[in-house]
Amino acid sequence: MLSADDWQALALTLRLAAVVTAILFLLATPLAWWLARSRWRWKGVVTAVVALPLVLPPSVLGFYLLIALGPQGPVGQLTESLGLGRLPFSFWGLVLASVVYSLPFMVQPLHNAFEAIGERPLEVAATLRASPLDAFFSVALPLAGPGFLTGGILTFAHTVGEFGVVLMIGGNIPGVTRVVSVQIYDHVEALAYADAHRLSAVMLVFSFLVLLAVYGWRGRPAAKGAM
Amino acid sequence: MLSADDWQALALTLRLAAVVTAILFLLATPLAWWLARSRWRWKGVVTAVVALPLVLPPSVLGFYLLIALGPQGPVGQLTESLGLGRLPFSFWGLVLASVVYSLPFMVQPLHNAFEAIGERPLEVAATLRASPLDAFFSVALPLAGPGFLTGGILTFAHTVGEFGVVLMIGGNIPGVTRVVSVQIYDHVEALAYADAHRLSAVMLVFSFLVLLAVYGWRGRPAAKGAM
Amino acid sequence: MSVPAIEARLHLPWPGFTLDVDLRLPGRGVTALFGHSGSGKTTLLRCIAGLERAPGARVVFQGEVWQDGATWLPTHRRPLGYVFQEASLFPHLSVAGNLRYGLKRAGADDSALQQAIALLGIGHLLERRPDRLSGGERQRVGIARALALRPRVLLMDEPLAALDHARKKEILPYLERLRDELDIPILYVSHSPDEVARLADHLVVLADGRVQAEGPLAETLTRLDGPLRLGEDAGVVLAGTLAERDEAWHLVRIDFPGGHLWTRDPGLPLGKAVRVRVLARDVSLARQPPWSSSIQNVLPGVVDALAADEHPGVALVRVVVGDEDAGHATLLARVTRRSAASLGLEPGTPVWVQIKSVALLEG
Amino acid sequence: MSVPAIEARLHLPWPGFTLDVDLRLPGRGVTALFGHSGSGKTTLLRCIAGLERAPGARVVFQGEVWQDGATWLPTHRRPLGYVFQEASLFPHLSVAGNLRYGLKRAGADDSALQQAIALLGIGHLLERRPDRLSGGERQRVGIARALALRPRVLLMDEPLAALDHARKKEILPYLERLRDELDIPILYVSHSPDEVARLADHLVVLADGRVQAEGPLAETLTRLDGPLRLGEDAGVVLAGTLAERDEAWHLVRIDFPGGHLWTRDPGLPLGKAVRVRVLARDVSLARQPPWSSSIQNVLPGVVDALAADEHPGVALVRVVVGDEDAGHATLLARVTRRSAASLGLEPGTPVWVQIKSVALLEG
Amino acid sequence: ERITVAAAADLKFAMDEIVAAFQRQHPADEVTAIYGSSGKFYTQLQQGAPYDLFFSADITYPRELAKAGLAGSPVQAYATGRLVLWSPTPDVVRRGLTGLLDAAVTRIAIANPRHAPYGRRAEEALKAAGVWSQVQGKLVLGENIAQTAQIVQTGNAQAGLIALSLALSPELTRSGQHQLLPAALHAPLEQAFVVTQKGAAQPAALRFAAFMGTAAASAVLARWGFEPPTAAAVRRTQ
Ligand SMILES: Nc1ncnc2c1ncn2[C@@H]1O[C@H](COP(=O)(O)OP(=O)(O)OP(=O)(O)O)[C@@H](O)[C@H]1O
Ligand SMILES: Nc1ncnc2c1ncn2[C@@H]1O[C@H](COP(=O)(O)OP(=O)(O)OP(=O)(O)O)[C@@H](O)[C@H]1O
Ligand code: MOO
Ligand SMILES: [Mg+2]
Ligand SMILES: [Mg+2]
Repeated sequence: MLSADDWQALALTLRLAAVVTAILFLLATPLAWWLARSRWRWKGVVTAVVALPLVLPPSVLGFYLLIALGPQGPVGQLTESLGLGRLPFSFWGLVLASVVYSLPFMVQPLHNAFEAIGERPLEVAATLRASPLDAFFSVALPLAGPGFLTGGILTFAHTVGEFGVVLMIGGNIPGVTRVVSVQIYDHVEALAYADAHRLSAVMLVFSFLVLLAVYGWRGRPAAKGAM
Repeated sequence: MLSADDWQALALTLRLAAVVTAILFLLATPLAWWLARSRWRWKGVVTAVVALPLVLPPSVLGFYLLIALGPQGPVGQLTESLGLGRLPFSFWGLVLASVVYSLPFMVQPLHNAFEAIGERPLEVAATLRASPLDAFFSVALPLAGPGFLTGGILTFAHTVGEFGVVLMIGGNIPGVTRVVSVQIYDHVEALAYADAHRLSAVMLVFSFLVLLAVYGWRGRPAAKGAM
Repeated sequence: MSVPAIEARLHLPWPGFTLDVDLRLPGRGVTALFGHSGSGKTTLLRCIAGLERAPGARVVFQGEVWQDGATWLPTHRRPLGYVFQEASLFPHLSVAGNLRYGLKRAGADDSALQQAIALLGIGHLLERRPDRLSGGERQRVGIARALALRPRVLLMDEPLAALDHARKKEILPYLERLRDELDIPILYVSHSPDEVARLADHLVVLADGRVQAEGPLAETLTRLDGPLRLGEDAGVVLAGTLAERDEAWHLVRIDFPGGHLWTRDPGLPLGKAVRVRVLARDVSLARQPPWSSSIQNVLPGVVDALAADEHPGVALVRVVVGDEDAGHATLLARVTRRSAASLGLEPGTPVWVQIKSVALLEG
Repeated sequence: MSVPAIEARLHLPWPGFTLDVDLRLPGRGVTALFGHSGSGKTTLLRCIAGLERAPGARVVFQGEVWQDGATWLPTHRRPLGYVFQEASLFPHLSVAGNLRYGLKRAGADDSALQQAIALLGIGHLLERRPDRLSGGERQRVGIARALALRPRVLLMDEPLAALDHARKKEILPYLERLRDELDIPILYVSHSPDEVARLADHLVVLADGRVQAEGPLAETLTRLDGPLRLGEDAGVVLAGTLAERDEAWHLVRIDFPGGHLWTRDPGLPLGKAVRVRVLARDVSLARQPPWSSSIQNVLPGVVDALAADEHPGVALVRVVVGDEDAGHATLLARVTRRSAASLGLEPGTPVWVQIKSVALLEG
Repeated sequence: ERITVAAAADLKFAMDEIVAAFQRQHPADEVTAIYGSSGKFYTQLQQGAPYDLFFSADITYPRELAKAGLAGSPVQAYATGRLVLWSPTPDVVRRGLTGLLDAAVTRIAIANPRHAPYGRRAEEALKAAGVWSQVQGKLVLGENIAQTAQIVQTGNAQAGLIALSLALSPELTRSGQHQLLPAALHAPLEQAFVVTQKGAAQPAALRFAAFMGTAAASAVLARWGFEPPTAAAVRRTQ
C-alpha cells in the first residue's frame, strides 16, 4: 500500500522521535528539577531562556541552526575540529535541532509535575535515610509520573510532527533526513494526493493506536490531592 | 529599524496568538476538566483523539484543513451556506487552524493540573455549600494555576511560532495572514538576511521579556504536596 | 427520640471492608461515634454527608430525604457542617479566605464566624497561608470554618485530636453550647472517652463496619456486660440540678434522684440543670460510714451486681443509691476482687459509696 | 544525664513566631515535649532532624555534631526515626512499599519491621494503597515505618493522637520496651498527660517558642508551683520493685522507698523494677486509719505543703510518706479546701493517705 | 553511485522522467530528485547541503552560488519556463488576465514574487496587463510554484498564475484549464543548473550534467512545456 520510500520515511521518523525523546528525558529532567526547586534569584531568566525555542518559528529556528551548525558557524567549526563532521543534513543534525526545538515541551510538564510534589515526600524520604539523589529517583520521579507521560508524549509527537526545522536543516535526504512530514508534503506538492492521503492515514492510525495504548494504560489516576 | 511590513506582521502575530489562546482557554478548560474527572470507559479514546493534532505535521494538517475548509470541503460548504464565506486565506481561517493545531498544548497541562488537585478540595468545597460549578471556579481553577500558566504559554508561543499551517492555509496576505514566522522566512528566501536577523532579534527579545515577566511574576511556587 | 431523627441505612462493600449499618439517631444532642481505628467511623460520616455514594442507601435528615432510591441530594445542598479528620484547608486561600469561603454560599452572616474565631484563638492567624500553620492551628481553622456556616447538623471527625487539653477545655463548652442553644444534632467521632462522656447524649459503637452497641449515653455506660470497654474511663453520668452554693469553700451541691454530691463551683446559676460524670475508678465502697476523711461525698447504697473487669484482679460493682422517695441512681465502682471478697460484697449488700471526685459537665 | 546527651541550641525567627531554645536532653529514656498548639513542638523536632535549617544553631547527638557553624549533617545521614504529625505516606507505594522503603537504606534487617507490623496490627493492610486507609491506619503505618529502621533516636510528633485507647494501650508498652531495650532516646510530642506520665522520664514544656519548664519527670510533676498544670492528671510517679504476688486475687505488692502499694498483677516477674503513677485525684487523706473500705492502699504520712489548684475550691496537698529506715516518697493529693480545713491540714499534720488506684508503668 | 538532485518545484514532473531516462542509460547510478523552492535550496547549499546538482527555476541563484565559489561546474542554462493562467473555471481562463478583475474572482494565487522566480514573472505579467494594482487585494502567495498550483487546484483560489510544466500534469489537466501567457508579458524564465562542489567529485553527477545536454533530456523538457534556453541565457552562462 505504501511505497518503500514511505516506509523508510516512517521508520526514520520513529527513530528520530524516539532518540529525541530519550535525549530530552535525560536532559530535561535535571533541568526541570533544578527549576522546580532552586531558589536562585535569576531562576526566572533561565526559565524564560528555556522556553524561548517555543516562540521561534520552526523555519526560523532551522535557518539559525543551519547557520550555527554550518561550515562558518561556531558550532559547525567546533564539530568539524572535533572530527564529527558537519551536522546539517545529517540524522544527528536533525536530532540536535529537534532537541532544541522540543526542549520546552519536555521541560514545562516536568517542571509543573516536580513543583506539585512539594517538600513533604522528600522530607520523609530523608528521614528514611534516602540521600537527595536517591529520593529523587525513588520518590520524585514516580510521583512526577503524569508529567513524564505528558512530556514524553508532547516531545515525541512534536518531533513526529516537526516540519519547518527539518525542511530547513534536513535537506530531504531519503533514509537520512526525509521524515514522514516532509514525505507527505512532497506528495502534496507533487499533487500526488492519493499518496499523501495514504501515508497520512497510516501515520494517523498508528499514532492514534499509540496514544490510545498510552492513555488506556494510564487508566484512572491515583486520587492524590493538593491538600 | 523594522519596516512597516515587519511591524504589521508582528502586530498580526500577536493578535492571532492572543485570540487563539483565549479561545483555547474557553474550549480546553471544560474538556480537560472532563478528561480529568470522568470515569467513562471510552475516555481514553477521547484523550487520544484530542492528542492527535500533535502528531500531524503542520503542513499536512494545513493541507487537510485547506481541503476541508475549501469550496468542496464539508466545513467550507457549511461556512458558505452560513454566509461566512470561505475561511482559507483569512484571519479566521488561521485562527481555526491554529486552534486545532494547538489544542493538545492547552489540554495536556490543564488535564494534568486538574488531575493533581484530587478529590479532597472539591469535597471540602461541597461541604461548604459550593455547587460543583462554583467549586470548579473557586477551587479547581485557582489550584490549577500553574497548569493554566503553562497551557497559556505553550499555546501562545506555539501559535507565534507556527509556520507550516500558516504557509498552507494563510496565503501570505499582508495584514491578514502574513505573520512573523512567514515574514522572516520570506526574508531568508529573498536572501535578505539582514532583515531576517533584525526581525528575529526583535521577536526574540520581545518574547524573552514577556516570558521573563510571566515567570518572574510566578515567583516561588506555593509549597503544596502530594501527601 | 421524639424530635425528628437522622436515619441512615447504609451498605457499602469495599474489598476488605464493608460498612453495614442501619441507624436512627436523635435529632438533637451529641451522638458520639466510637470504635477502633478502621472500624468505619469516617466512612459513615462521609456517607451521611454525601461524599461517599453507597448505592441503595437511605439517608433522611429531619424528614428531608437526602438519599433514597433515585433521590440524591448533593453534598452542597445538605445543610451540614463537616470537620475532616485531616484539617483540609484550601491551600490557595489564606486562613481568612478559608473561613469566609462558605459564608456567602450558606447565606450565613458574620457573627457565628467571629464567635468561632475568638473561641478557637485563631484571630492572629487570619492573614497566614495554611502551609504556615501548626497542626493544631490547621485543625482549629477547620473547625471554625464548619461552625461559621451555622449548619443544621454538624459532622465532626476527631476534631480535637490534635489539640492540647487547655484548648480542648475551651472548645468543649462551646460545643456544648452549640448543641444546646442551636439545638442542632452533632455527630462526633472521638477516641477520647473523656470527650465522649462530657459531650455525648447518645453513643454508637462501631466495630468492623457494623453497629456493636447503641443507645443513650447513661444506659450504655452502666451496662456491665456491654461490648463498650472504656477501661479506665468506665463510669456513669448523672443528670441533676445545682441546688446549693458554699461561697466560702467554692463548692456547690448537686441534687440528683438518689442523693447529692458536692463538687467545685462551676460558676453556674443555682437551679441550672447539669450533668455529672462519676468514674468507676473514683468510687470506693465501705461497710462502715467513713469519718474524718478528705472524701466529701459519701452516699448509702446497695450492691446491685458485680462483674469482671478487664483485669482478673479487679471487679466492677454496680451500686444503686437512693430510696423510694428521693428516687434512684446507679453508680459503678471499681474495686479489687480481694476487697470485694473481704468486704463480702454481693448483690443486696448495703454499702457506703465514697466518691473521690466528680466531673461536672454542663447541660 | 550521665549518658551522652542531645544538645540543641536553636534560634529560628519567623514572622509571628520565634523558636528560641537551648536544651540538653538525656541520652536515653523518653523526653516528652509538651505545649499548646502552636508553641513550637513540631518546629523543634524538625530542627533537630535537620528538616528545618536554623542558621547558627547547634545540634549535637551523643557527641556527634549534627549542626554547628559550617558543620551540617543532612537529614538522611542522621540516624533517626521520624513520625510526622500528619502520617505522610508515599502515595505511589503500597503500605508494604512504604514500610520497606527505609530498610535497605538504613541497613536494617526485617526483624524490627515484622515486630512493628504485628504490634501495630497492620499486617492485613500491606497490599493497600495509602489512600485506601483510615486515618488511624495511616498513622500506624507511619509509626511502623520509623520503627523499622532501628533508629538511634526517635522523634515522634503526636504519634498516637489518631488512635483509640485500646490501640494506644497496645503500642505504649512497646514504646516502653523500645526505650528500655534498645536504650535509645525518644523525643515525644504529645497532648496527652496520660501518655506523658506513662512514658516520659524527662519533660520539656514549650510556650511560644521558649522552654517554660524542663526537668526529670518526677521532679517536674511534684512541683506545686510549676507552670505545668496537668489539671486532672496531676500526680507523681514512684520507682519501685515488684515484691510479692497474691496469686488468688491477681494482685502484686510493689515496694518503694517509703512504703508499699497493692495493685493488679501485670504478669511481670518478681524483683522487676517498675514505675507506678499515682494521680492526685486518686489520693484522699484521713486523720484516722480507715477500715472496712474497698480502698486497699493506706499509708501513714505527714503533710509537707499545700497549694492552690486550678479551681479555688480545691487544694493540692503534698504529703511525705515513709520513715528514716524505709526511705521517703512524695505523693500529691487533691482535696477540696473545705475538707482541708475541716481536717485541719497544714504542714506537719500527720495523715493517712488512702490511694484508690494506681497505674503500673513498666520499667 | 548515488547522487542527489535538488530541483525547483516546476521541474517536478519533467525531472522525474529525465531521471528515469538517465537511469536507464546508467543502471549503476542511483539518482534521487528532491523538489522545493529555489531560494531554500540556495540557502541550504550555502551551508553545505549535500546536493550534487542544483536545478534552479532561474539563473540568478546558480550564478550567486558560482560567485561564492560553491559551484563545481559552470552555470548551465537548461530551459526557459512558461507561465500560464490556470483556473478550474473555463470562463476565467478564456477571459485572460483582465478577466481577473471580475468580481467573481476573489482570490488569485501566484508564487511569492520576493523569492520564487515564477512569482516575479507573474507580477511582471500582471503589471504588463495593467491589472496589478487592482488585483493586489485578491492575491494569495504560494511559497513555491508547486504550492501555488495546489492552492488553485483545491479550489481555494479561482485562478492562478503557475508554471506550464505543472499545468500539464494529469491532476491539473483533469481539474481545470490553462491559457499560456504571451512570453512578451514578462522577462523570460531563464532556468539554469550547476553541479555543486560536492557533486564535482562524483562522476555520476558529471554524467547527469552531461545527460542534460542530450536530446533525450531536451525532449522530455519540451514535452513538459519548457522551451530551450534563450540565447541570452546561454551567453550569460558562458
Ligand atoms: N512555615 C512557617 N512560617 C511561619 N510560621 C510558621 C511556619 N510553620 C509554622 N509556623 C508557626 O510557628 C508556630 C509553631 O508551629 P509548630 O508547628 O512548631 O507548633 P506545634 O507546637 O507543633 O503546634 P501543634 O500542637 O498545633 O502541632 C506556630 O505559631 C505556627 O503558626
Ligand atoms: N477507598 C477505600 N477503599 C477501600 N477500603 C477503604 C477505603 N477507605 C477506607 N477503607 C477501609 O475502610 C475501613 C474503614 O475506614 P474508615 O476511614 O471509615 O475508618 P475509621 O473508623 O474512620 O478509622 P480511624 O479511626 O483510623 O480514622 C478501613 O479498614 C479502611 O482500611
Ligand atoms: O520553483 Mo520555484 O523556486 O517555486 O519558482
Ligand atoms: Mg477516620
Ligand atoms: Mg505540631
